[in-house]
Amino acid sequence: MQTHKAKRVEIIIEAPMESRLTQALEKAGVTGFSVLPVLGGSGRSGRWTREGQVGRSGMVAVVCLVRPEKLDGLLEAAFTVVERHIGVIGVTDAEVLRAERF
Amino acid sequence: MQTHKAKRVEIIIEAPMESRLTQALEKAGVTGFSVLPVLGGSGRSGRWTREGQVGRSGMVAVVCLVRPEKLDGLLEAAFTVVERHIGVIGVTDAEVLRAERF
Amino acid sequence: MQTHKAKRVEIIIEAPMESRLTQALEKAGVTGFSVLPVLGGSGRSGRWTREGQVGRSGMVAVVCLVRPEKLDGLLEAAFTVVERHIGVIGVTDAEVLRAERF
Amino acid sequence: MQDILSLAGANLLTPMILCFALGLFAALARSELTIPEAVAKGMSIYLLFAIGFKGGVAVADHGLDARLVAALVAGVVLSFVIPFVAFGLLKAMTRLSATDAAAVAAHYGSISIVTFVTGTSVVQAAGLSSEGYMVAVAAAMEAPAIISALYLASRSGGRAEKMDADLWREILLNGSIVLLVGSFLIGLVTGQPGMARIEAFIVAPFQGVLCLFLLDMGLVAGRGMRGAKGVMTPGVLAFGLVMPVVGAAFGLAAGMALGLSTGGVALMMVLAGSASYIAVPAAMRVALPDANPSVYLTLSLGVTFPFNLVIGIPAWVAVATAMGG
Amino acid sequence: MQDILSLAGANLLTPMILCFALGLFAALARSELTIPEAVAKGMSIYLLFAIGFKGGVAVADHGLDARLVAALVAGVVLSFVIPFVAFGLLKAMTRLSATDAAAVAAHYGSISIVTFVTGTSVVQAAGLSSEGYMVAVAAAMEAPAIISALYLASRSGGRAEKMDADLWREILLNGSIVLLVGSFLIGLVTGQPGMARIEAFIVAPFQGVLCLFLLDMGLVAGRGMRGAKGVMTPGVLAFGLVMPVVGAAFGLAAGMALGLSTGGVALMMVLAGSASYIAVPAAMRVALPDANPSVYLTLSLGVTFPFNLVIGIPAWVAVATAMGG
Amino acid sequence: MQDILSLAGANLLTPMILCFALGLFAALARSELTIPEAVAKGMSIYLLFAIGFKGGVAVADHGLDARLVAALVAGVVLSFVIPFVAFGLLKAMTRLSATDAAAVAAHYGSISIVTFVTGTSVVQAAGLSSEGYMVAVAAAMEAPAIISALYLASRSGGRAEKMDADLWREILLNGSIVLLVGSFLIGLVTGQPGMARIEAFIVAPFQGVLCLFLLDMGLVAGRGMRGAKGVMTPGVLAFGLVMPVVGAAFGLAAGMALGLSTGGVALMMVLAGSASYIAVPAAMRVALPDANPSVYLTLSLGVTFPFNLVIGIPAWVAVATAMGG
Ligand SMILES: Nc1ncnc2c1ncn2[C@@H]1O[C@H](COP(=O)(O)O)[C@@H](O)[C@H]1O
Ligand SMILES: Nc1ncnc2c1ncn2[C@@H]1O[C@H](COP(=O)(O)O)[C@@H](O)[C@H]1O
Ligand SMILES: Nc1ncnc2c1ncn2[C@@H]1O[C@H](COP(=O)(O)O)[C@@H](O)[C@H]1O
Ligand code: NA
Ligand code: NA
Ligand code: NA
Repeated sequence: MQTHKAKRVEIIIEAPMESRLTQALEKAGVTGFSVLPVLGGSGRSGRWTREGQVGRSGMVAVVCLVRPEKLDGLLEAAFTVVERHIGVIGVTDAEVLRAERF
Repeated sequence: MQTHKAKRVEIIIEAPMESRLTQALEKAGVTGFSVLPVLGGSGRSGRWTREGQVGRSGMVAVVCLVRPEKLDGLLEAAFTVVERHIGVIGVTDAEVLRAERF
Repeated sequence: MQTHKAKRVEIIIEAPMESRLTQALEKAGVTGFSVLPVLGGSGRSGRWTREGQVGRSGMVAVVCLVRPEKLDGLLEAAFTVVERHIGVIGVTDAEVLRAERF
Repeated sequence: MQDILSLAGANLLTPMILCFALGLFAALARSELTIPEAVAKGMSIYLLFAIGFKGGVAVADHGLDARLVAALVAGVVLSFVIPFVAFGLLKAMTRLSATDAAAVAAHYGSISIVTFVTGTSVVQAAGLSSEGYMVAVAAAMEAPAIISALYLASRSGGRAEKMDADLWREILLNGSIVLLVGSFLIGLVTGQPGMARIEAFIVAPFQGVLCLFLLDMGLVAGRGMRGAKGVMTPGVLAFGLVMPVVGAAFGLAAGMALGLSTGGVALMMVLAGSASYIAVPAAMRVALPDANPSVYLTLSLGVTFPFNLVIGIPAWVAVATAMGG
Repeated sequence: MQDILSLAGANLLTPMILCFALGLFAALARSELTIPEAVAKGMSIYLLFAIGFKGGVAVADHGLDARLVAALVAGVVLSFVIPFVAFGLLKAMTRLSATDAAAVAAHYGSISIVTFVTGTSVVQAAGLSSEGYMVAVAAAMEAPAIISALYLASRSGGRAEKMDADLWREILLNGSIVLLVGSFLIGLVTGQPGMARIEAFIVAPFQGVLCLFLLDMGLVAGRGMRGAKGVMTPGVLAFGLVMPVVGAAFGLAAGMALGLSTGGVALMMVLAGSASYIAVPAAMRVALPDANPSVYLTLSLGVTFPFNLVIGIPAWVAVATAMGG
Repeated sequence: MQDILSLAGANLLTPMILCFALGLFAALARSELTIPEAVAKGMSIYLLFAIGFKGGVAVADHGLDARLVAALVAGVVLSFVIPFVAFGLLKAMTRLSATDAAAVAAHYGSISIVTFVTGTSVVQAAGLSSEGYMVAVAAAMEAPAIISALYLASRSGGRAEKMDADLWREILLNGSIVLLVGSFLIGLVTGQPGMARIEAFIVAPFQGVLCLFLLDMGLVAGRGMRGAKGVMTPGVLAFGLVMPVVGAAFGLAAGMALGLSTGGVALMMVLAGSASYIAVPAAMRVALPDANPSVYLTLSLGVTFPFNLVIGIPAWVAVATAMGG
């Protein structure tokens, strides 16, 4: 099928920062994203798990598919939010159907 | 280690359509897939979240690793289901171990 | 923005094996990973779902972003654990910000 | 009128209504208060199971009423008919597309089980009794409206999905119908001895669980409102306030014709006047994907549900009492 | 026989059994009714905590019975021995590979705590009392069978995982053992004053929660059956019906030899005749990954569990009564 | 002293404390026992709702006490002031950076609602009564400490986030404040008639739910301890044991000055001596991201929380009784 080049950006960020990140993405003109739960993980700040937690703890994964030309704006917006915070940003090349949606 | 070329397809689709999509994938000869939860997101139809929801609402992410030659069949099958529905399909190049499994 | 080459490894593995896998990753010098829930799926061993389950059943997805040079060590460590078990390993090319973290 | 107002006033100050209001407030004020999806689903399973079981035990106690079948048939007919009325009203009052109007109509032909549950406790608090099989009627009213709506949509040129076996099964065996009918039958079979075993679980804590569930409904409704400012034109809003009254009038006629008890008539009004927001939305996503979900969700959960909770239920109880007295 | 049938009949029409049947029906009819994983886990934590605590309080009330240690030892021995019997039967009755047979055997040597919990309420409903420490016996019987199974698998050339420290810890400190033993000890230490504080939580609603939990078990079992038509040969199926009787016979012998009360003997039969489907499956995935999970899950949850619920438990209670009388 | 010890001893052997100990043990022994996140959040919503509602009903019963406003003001002042004291102590006792010290200080100025809830049941078990509005005081004490901490951090050159509208809203309308204040108001408005409707849900099972919740707290605290061996220097540890005593002394002074009842004074000590581990950590992640979460989480949940549970609460009750008697 006819596909179009895109970028898949995956941002793993602390749950309390989620709303700030998604607001920044919206401001940067990102038209769509999905938030996936993360159960636990490990990094420089040690091992963590969501099990039994009561507060707004842990991390979430925000996944965006965007046109390549929007990538830089997105990364800058995301980076401003993530900069001082715990988190990871990964970008992969992707292809999408229905390019008009992105 | 010895790896083999594959495609990673990620389909974000409304939860009530999940069983129809996975049936279509199976018919298209896709031998394996995993369904991941999505907590919320944003798109042309606005912002949504799963929090506090009671019905079969929201979206799920269906992830398939397939041999490159199976990609087109998969995309066609998936597209038939997703076509009129809210949803996103993204494809990335991947490599897998144990090619005989795909 | 300035990005750096990396690999994104996604390992879908049975939940009871999660701790063994993450220990193996840590031994292999992987400095970070995230564990995402999987709701259900299908493969050679049939269809499964997490709904209503009580035991430590089902699968989880372990996602790692690593420097390319660490990939082989990671795959070997992961493969030793996954080898005899139900599970899938997929690798994609990625790019990351803040390379010093990986 | 006096009575209605005082009943409404008394109803307003129950913990249930105030919990709903608290949820609404929290969502509109953008508090991060949320109830986990699994907990909300767990509470709804509890409520469905408890209300179904209690209905079954009540029928076991009083013997099978000859009117049971008539009431079920009446419920099915109402659920088939009301969408046509709703569709007509929507065409007259709003500019919604035929597909959107059909989808909304499906919701109003079907029922809201939480409105029914709240209605039951208001009926009880008013010292009225009602037929135990009303929960079976509720279950019977869930699905027919969907079929009417698909007919309406395709008649108007909308692209409704074909009713294949999967869709039929999803509609007729949806979770709440199965749980409601199943627990009704279990209550019917086990009767008082069964009740004695699980009474402490399904009777005593019931209203407390309902409070927390309504808190969640308030949160969900409030978040929906915040996101749906665009679609709520005055006409659409007016429909959401008028339609429950129209539906309840149908319910009143049916209840009187059937010769139900005063409480039963009130509950028939509650059912006919309520709008689904759990089962029907999922069915619409599958069967009428072009319909805009924020229209029907906001209307049924954000407008009609609170209207019924605060004004509708006490009003229907008062009307049924006046007609019955 | 008459008695067994009437007990079985009475048991069949309890809300618990009917809830399980409802779940089975819903899953087999492919209804989308589901109970969220978190809610199911929450209910199982509640049931384990409540049953453990009540057992501990019962022991605190009656003083430490001299037979407690003997019963624990008997439980451990049964759990070690029964897998060998099961393995022999499987080799005789089925064509399962040695690895699969060993994995199945582990499940039948271990116990199902929900079967035990249901057994406790049938015993109570029959007006019998039982030793409070039977929950401790249940906990003691969870793990030994796993070790027998690994021995059986490696003796037959299967590739069992080495028993490293991690595996030992996972088996001996698995969630249900820790919760059961922990709450038993808490009940033992706090006794009636502790019970007075939390009675309204762990006693009154217990059977109601059990109903919803069995509904979930029915759903899970039904979904498992749908997916496992291939593996259920007549021989495997027959094993799933014969083995609980064999296990219960061992339990009867042990219970009589120990001189337990009538209720205690019945519960010993329930334990020995039941098959694990929570703790052991997870252990098998780690330790015997080549064994096919759908064989052991379908057998223990889809065949033996319903058999015990409907026929086994009332039969064992009747047998224990007959032997004790 | 004798009294404190015997109260502490009696408190130690309640199911609540033993459940916490069981959770700690399970986590430290690396058992895989866990309570799902959704269930833990559900229980915390239940506890907040129940305690708030009961407080409101108590105020409705006794009439609005003139001291209510004074107590609220006192709570706010304590919450503002205690962080400065804590910060000073941390600077003297530990080598934490200014940012880390400020973050820790925020936790100790704020309160732990579970400590408060446990305190309430110890106060009740001791036969003391207390002002119903103490839950409102608890809510009032949640947030001010955060502002003090941000001031402390930026004064010391730390990079605290600017207090924009979003941050204010997150802090002032965080879930537990909204739920606590909301259910307090609902209890106040509906009074005894409201209570009669939901008493079986929020009163009788309360202590049982608290047990399971403390089991979860034990699990979380234990896992935190295992991961935080590095940060727990003797100085930091000593602070976690000294600070609750200092805070409680402030609470004692405030309670006496206000002329609260004996139970009220004890609860004021409990509040002032407790440290937040739910609301404040999330706020710190947003506002002071450079602070190390494992320091403040381990201190408040791993050191001060158990200290208060086992020693603090019974001691404060004994002190309040001695001062009041
Ligand atoms: N390389 C990585 N790949 C995937 N997830 C990561 C990686 N590094 C960090 N994370 C996630 O981000 C969290 C915080 O990372 P850190 O800031 O390094 O402690 C970790 O606990 C993981 O959940
Ligand atoms: N570009 C995107 N990247 C990731 N997820 C998306 C994207 N667009 C849409 N989605 C997801 O799909 C849902 C529906 O999208 P839409 O049909 O555009 O409203 C959104 O709420 C997101 O969860
Ligand atoms: N090709 C695939 N793509 C994504 N997930 C897969 C794939 N194959 C297997 N899985 C996941 O791994 C589980 C076990 O696979 P299997 O060992 O083939 O039964 C499946 O149930 C899926 O959740
Ligand atoms: Na209706
Ligand atoms: Na057994
Ligand atoms: Na404090």
